[in-house]
Amino acid sequence: MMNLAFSAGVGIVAACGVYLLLRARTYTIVLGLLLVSYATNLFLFASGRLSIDKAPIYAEDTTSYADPIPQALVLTAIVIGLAMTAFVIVVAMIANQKLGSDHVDAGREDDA
Amino acid sequence: MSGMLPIAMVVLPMFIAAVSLWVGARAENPDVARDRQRALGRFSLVAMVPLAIMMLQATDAGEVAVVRLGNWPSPFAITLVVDRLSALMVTLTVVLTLFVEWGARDGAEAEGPYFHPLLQFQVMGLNGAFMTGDLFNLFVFFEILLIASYALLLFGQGKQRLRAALHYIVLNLVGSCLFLIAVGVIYGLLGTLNMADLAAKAALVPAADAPLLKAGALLLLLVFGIKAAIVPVHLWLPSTYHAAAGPVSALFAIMTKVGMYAIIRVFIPIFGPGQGEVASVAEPWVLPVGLATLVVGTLGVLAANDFKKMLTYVVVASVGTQAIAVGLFTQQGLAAAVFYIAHSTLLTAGFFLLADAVILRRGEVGGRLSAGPLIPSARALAVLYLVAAMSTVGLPPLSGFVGKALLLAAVPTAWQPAVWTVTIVTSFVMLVQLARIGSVLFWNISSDREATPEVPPGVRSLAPAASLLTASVVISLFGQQLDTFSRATAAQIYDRARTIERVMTDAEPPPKDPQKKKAQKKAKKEGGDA
Amino acid sequence: MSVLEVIISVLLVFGAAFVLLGSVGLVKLPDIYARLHAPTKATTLGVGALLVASAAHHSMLSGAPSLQEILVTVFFFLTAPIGAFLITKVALHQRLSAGTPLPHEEAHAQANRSDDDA
Amino acid sequence: MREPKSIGLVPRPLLSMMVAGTWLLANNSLYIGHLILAVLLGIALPRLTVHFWPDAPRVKKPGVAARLLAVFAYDVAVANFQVARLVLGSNDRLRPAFVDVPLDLRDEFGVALLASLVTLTPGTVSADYDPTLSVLRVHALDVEDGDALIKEIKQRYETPLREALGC
Amino acid sequence: MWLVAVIAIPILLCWVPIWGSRIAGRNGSAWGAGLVTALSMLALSQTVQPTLDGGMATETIDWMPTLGLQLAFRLDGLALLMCVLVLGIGALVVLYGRYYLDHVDRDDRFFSFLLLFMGAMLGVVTSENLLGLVVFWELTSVSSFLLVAFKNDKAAARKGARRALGVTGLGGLCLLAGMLLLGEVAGSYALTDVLAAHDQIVADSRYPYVLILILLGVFTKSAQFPFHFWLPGAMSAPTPASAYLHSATMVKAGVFLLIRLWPALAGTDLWFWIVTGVGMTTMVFAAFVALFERDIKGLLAYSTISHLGLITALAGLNTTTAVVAAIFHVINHATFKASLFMAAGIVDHEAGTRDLDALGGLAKYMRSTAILAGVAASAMAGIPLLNGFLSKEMFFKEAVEVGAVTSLALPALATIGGIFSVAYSARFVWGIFFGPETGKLPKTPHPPPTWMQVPVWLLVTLCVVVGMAPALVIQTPLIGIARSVLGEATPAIDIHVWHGFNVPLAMSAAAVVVGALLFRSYDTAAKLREGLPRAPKGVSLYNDALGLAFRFARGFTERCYNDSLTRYIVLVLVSALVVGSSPFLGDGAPDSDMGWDLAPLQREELPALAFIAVLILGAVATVKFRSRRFVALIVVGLTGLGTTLMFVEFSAPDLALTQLSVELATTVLILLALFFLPENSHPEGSSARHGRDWLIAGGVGLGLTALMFAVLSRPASSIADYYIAMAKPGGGGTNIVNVILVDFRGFDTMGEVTVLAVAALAIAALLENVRLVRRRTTLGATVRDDERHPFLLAVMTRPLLPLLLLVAAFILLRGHNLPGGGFIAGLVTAVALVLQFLASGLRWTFQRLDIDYTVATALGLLIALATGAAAMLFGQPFLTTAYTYVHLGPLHFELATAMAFDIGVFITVVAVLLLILVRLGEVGEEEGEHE
Amino acid sequence: MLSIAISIAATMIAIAMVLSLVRLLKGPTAPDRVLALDTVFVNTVGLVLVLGIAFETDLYFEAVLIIAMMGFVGTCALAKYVLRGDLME
Ligand code: NA
Ligand code: NA
Repeated sequence: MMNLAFSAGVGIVAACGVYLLLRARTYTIVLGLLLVSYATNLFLFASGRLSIDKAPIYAEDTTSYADPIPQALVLTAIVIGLAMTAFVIVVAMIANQKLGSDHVDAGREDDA
Repeated sequence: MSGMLPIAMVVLPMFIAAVSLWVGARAENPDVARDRQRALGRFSLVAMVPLAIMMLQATDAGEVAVVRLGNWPSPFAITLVVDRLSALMVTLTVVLTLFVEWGARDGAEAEGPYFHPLLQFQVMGLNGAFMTGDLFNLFVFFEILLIASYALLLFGQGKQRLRAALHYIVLNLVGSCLFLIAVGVIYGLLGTLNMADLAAKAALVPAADAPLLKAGALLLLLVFGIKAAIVPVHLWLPSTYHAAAGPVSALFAIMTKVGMYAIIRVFIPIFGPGQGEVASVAEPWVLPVGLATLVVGTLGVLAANDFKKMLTYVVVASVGTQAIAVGLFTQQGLAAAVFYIAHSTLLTAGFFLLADAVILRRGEVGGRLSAGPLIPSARALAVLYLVAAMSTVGLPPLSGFVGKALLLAAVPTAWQPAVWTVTIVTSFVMLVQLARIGSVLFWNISSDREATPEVPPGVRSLAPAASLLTASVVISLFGQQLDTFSRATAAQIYDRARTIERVMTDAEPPPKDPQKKKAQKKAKKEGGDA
Repeated sequence: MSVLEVIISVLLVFGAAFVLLGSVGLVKLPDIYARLHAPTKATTLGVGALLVASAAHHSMLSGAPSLQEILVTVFFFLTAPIGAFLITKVALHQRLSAGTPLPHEEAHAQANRSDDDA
Repeated sequence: MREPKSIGLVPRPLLSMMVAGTWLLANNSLYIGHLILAVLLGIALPRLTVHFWPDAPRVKKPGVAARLLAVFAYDVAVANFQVARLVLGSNDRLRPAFVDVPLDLRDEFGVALLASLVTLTPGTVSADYDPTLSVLRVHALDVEDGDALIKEIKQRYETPLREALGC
Repeated sequence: MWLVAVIAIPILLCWVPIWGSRIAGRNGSAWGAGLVTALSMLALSQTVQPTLDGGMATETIDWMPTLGLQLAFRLDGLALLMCVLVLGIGALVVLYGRYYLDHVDRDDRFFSFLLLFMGAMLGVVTSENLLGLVVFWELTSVSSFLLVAFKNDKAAARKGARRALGVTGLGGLCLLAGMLLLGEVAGSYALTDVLAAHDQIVADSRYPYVLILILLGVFTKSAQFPFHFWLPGAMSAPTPASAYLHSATMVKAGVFLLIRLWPALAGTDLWFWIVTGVGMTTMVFAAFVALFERDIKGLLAYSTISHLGLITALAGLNTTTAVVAAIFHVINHATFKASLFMAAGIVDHEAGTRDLDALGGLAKYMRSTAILAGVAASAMAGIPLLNGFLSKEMFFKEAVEVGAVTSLALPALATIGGIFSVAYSARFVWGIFFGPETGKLPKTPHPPPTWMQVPVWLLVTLCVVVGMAPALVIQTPLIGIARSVLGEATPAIDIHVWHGFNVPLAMSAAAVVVGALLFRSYDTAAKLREGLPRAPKGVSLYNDALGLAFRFARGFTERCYNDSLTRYIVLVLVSALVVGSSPFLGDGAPDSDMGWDLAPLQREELPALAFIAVLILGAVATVKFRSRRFVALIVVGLTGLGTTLMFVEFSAPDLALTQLSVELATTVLILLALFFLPENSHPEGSSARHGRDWLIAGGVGLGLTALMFAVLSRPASSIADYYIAMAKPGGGGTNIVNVILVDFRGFDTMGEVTVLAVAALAIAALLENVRLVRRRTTLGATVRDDERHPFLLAVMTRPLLPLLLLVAAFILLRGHNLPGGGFIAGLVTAVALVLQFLASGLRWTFQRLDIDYTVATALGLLIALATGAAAMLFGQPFLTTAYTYVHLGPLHFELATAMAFDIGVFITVVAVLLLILVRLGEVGEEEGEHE
Repeated sequence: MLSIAISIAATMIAIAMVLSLVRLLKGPTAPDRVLALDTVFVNTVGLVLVLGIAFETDLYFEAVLIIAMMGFVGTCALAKYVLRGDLME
């Protein structure tokens, strides 16, 4: 059941993110990207399966560990995500100023 | 080939970029900084060309270089695997960038702050993406080349550019998320990331896992499709390429190829023919969407009323052609694709540089397809245009013709009606439209229009464009060499078993100094004991 | 069951109770100025107790005193007042009603709307 | 605004000791390697951050400081039971008020410490400080007599604090 | 290599006229062209002997043997004939053009294009390789495009040239396809092989496609109905070009190919019906149209089309004698039509117009031209004693002799064509030279320069000589040529002016008589024709079709690319749903034994549920509060916290630390930007759109849930065990994630810090000249708080700095063995410094933190790089790590190169974050603060 | 006994968290939400501590440290934004 709950959580976060992505404002898109990347990172993370109390810190007497590979991948993905988010925020900010609107679709600036 | 060579193609640009950041920050004024950064950047590019060619030669001799980073065994190390295809793509990258950098000198607009370091990072990302043998590492290099391309795209800003960049970035971020999800699915089922290992394991996947793995694979296909700009996820390309500064659009000629390259890398060895339950995952998709891409791109070419905009659709159409060739999923088709990729990278770049030169000279008319002024260097520009247009359409004797002929010849009978019809009709449309555009640009002179008064001097500034376009002639002249290479490339890609064996089991090259090797091993062993 | 275990259990329940108390206050108290008191004091103390419990527990497990949690406790006691200060300032800046007359400030902002955020 | 004067090896001895001690606390170890690192960090971090905190106060009277700490600890405990009472009781019983406490303490850091103490102790939260007038504004939950509150704060915390810091 | 030289000389030396004109002006240009032509002829003469002996010379240059594309040439009889035509008439055109082009100032390029065309044409006619032929074929299209558009300042010239290029280009593409298929069917692209493979080709099921594709190439090039329309349009070419291309050479390429491939493709009903059908239709139709043309070049153009139709029809007849006739008519038509074009050019040149309504009575001014044109036109009309008569007679004969079904139709049509031919020839000569003077001439005609007439003289002489003494002059060569096509099947032929009274003669006579009558009653005919319903013209059909295509393309493209990011995203997501679900449809449908994991919850899993709830709550709240941006930012942080808690719960402490630090950095970034964005979003679009968006969002959510759950339900197996086993002994650390990051997969990490660095540079570059005006208001207040740096924050964060840096050091130094590492430490350090910026402002902090972040970024990257590269000094692969345990008395510790790598990462992260945040922090300026 | 105490503590902190979340979502004012978020972070610290005791591990210590730190800096940033708009003037 926990796997199902987790999956549903990932799905719902992604769905909310997608909905925000489609709202066509730079700000909501940034929020949407954040949510979608949370979902993505959780997804990638869970590809090593979910395990409780099995942190991948080596110890003599421990025999069972969580899969460390997805963790390393997600860590990389999170940091890359930070770089991308930072950039997109700055572009959004400048675009808002230069285009006079934060609507992202051409010809819809008046909606702002 | 020494393992140094592939590493150098990633490390050198990174090193130069870092050093030039340092040097730039220490310079007394921006001009000095730029001069130094340019010198460093050019040094790096010039140095990489012979290195790339050495790689090309080594791979052409049948060698596959496998570098296991960190000296861990496969599949645990990230590997750089350099075969013919990788070597070719890397060579294209560095040659292209060299010319683009050369061409960027005149367009002051392109040469914004950090232009040269960013260009180096761009090359680093491209080279890495073309050499890595690890699926997740491919993602990382994708991100490097993307973030660098965002920066390059945005030089000079401007409304159109900002919006295009915003779209391009957001779309790619969505694409990156899909990439990670796909990696998650694939890792979740196969438990590895090394592409050779993936190929070995995918073949053995049980039937129950197959649909799931296929779903992951197809998401990956979609991601690569976005990068390659395949219909229906191609919409971003025209406005992005149109908005970019001339030299940057020229550089972007390689960007769609990255997607196509990744499709080749993943969907032939890993999810290609003969892979058990997940055989030929992409086969039902690539060829049809390739045809659609070619048609849609050509419609764009026909619709365009702007020179540069038209070129962006030419890019889409060329993506379609490549996708068709890859989508045949035969060795011959792949060989044609490889040939076409080499041809169209240089051609497209040259064409963009040419367009930049023409638009720059046409004053306020710019790239619009209406009567314009009599522009300086018109004769030279017109000759270059003729070459570029002929090669684009696929008229002999230029490389475009050879490429198209190779593709048509590669089509198996079942697909001949569809592919041939589409190819012929689209080529015809391009012919009509490129003739129209050429005649407007160079012949439809209106005396009340004025050329840009202060245009960079004369014919010499056209050298980068001319050189790139000359490549079309050269490729055609030495078509057999390239074709032989392409066929060998295709054979190598389809020879999955050998690559797997080479990557997974081939012994490391003997160390130069056995003493040191021992010391290292000893250290590690001691570590194990402690 | 050792004495230490009992102490840990007590500290756990005590700390958690204060954490809960802080949040109850956060929900229940009438205005922002009043609400502020609850988490600033109760929650901080509660977490402090939990940290001590944790330290004790780790000491128990490892057989040696484990004091690293003190670092976090110090941090909480240093930072909680800053947070509270800033939040009060924000409330005052927005001229939020307090159940008591706000201090008069001449050149201060005019609240441009009711007690609701943007 | 780098200060021209030499900052010495250990510009903040107390801070250095705290850093070193904290390091050992955090690592939960008295192993020699950590001792060396603690010393190194104890020297390095204060030196690195000295410019961020150029006029750090020094504890002049440790005894007063210790007593203040004890009072504070007691008050924190009391404060929480008082808060519990107020929280769990009816909201109507609250008598909130803003009280302006005029301070004699001038040292920025001293005032900051005072403000923190006030926040963590019964019924009061520091809300604002006006350095020109030297007035600390306090919000209290249940005030019977504002002046008594002012007096209490000054007596209980400000005076010992001034003593301890020598300002 | 003489044969190759024949073709290569004109192509490679095409620049000579330009060079010549630089040296000697107009003469230099023409001399240059003449010289090159002569050189090519010389080369031809060196290789012609085998051909004359009845064999042929062949030469091959390897180009792309694997594709089957070769530059292979053969000089057999047919090729020689065409070469002679191309070079001979080429030389005459150069001479003629020298005088014709005096008023065109860019003739240097004209002759260059002409040479280019000449070479291409020579290539076509001598090609031994099917694909090589296509290469030259297309080159003739391109070079003729340049020639036709030569007067490119005129819109008509440009349009005409483009149309010609379009139609012939399309044909060329079809021809390429046809040749590829033919080569595939015949098993070789060598002409010799293909010609020998007739039976195999005809029997193949792909034969119809081969035939149709190749014929499309032929018909477009030779202007056969319905592709004929480009040729009249191409009359905007300078007349020398028309004389060359549109009479003797390029348009002949099509019929040449018909004859060339006749042995391979002919002999079927399909061949007959298509080729003869199209040829006859073209012949009659074009002759009819020619009669009513006002433009003399237009008249000649339609006449050309008609005669090409005649040749095509002959080639379609499937008899060897017809092939001979076709070859003969190729020669004859070339001579008389070239001379007529030249004459027309002289008229145009001297009288200034080509309009038959304006022309008339020019014989008075240019007697010799009139005579020449009269003779040539008579040849065209098929008057006896001229060459045209002979081949037309042969045509009539073939038409009569062909099978029973068509026994009436073909002769009748042939005669009708003949009638029109006679009529328009008469009209041409009469209308220009003899009719009444109209007085509408733009200028007074003069006799043309002598040298301009010489080529016409030569050609007309040929017409006459052949016409009068065919047996003597042409019979032997013609048989030789025919033999090169037909081989052993070559029929015995006997060409004489007089064959006695027979049906063909009667047809000729009828054509002449009726044609003359038709010409006499031209006005009546013209009126009658006015009354006829007009068939749609080819040109307008072509234009309409293109126009339609244009409009469709425009409409499609405008609708498609509306610059809407929302659309891009929708397409990506919908595509993802489609491709992602496709494996589960049909065969892949999940069945009961998918092994869904539905085990009941364990006690230790309960916190996970709470954390998932936080996650979901945050996401849903973000959607709810999306238009209240500040609130949205707070609640999105909740999702971040939820994600962090998932990592805590599911054994990923490193991830938890990273996620939360990144979360904060992101929040600060967004807050920095938010001040320059609108505080609230405005109302959104229609509810229909919301519905659509929810549908997509729901689909994605559901899909992802299913995918995730499916993956989680599968048994896991991965390569992780190796890392777990080797982290300590091989990598020297117990934090396996960190060892992976800095050692096993250090290359990823290097890439990742590069991404960070590039992002920082990109942002710095982007913000370099950007200054944004600060709002005067803040959230919920009309002014900004007057205290820039809130007291307690400013004072108390200062002592916090060493504490936080200590935390960073703690996380950095222990990271190899316990949760932490360079990244997280870097993030913590950056956050500690950001706190100073927040508390005390940029300037205050800068004064205390005088670091060039760009340099620091570079330094970090270089350290990471250097650690990686250090291994290479020891002959190890990049990023190979080493570590050792140092024992110094009581002190023993570990030294690992991976630590240095991690420090590089640490420095980069700190520098990059500060660079980004500080640049962003500097963007704001007060109103009116411009420097 | 310890395990019972852990359950009780975890439950109480979870309830506290729910209450804090209620305030976070209810607002109604910006400072309310900032305060609530801050409290949520502190609650989280409590929960993670209890988790660490339950799983008998000290691997959560760093997480506690970072959650505390980020919660605080986040509160400062949000408050500064409401007060001045520009975080780093
Ligand atoms: Na993120
Ligand atoms: Na590695």
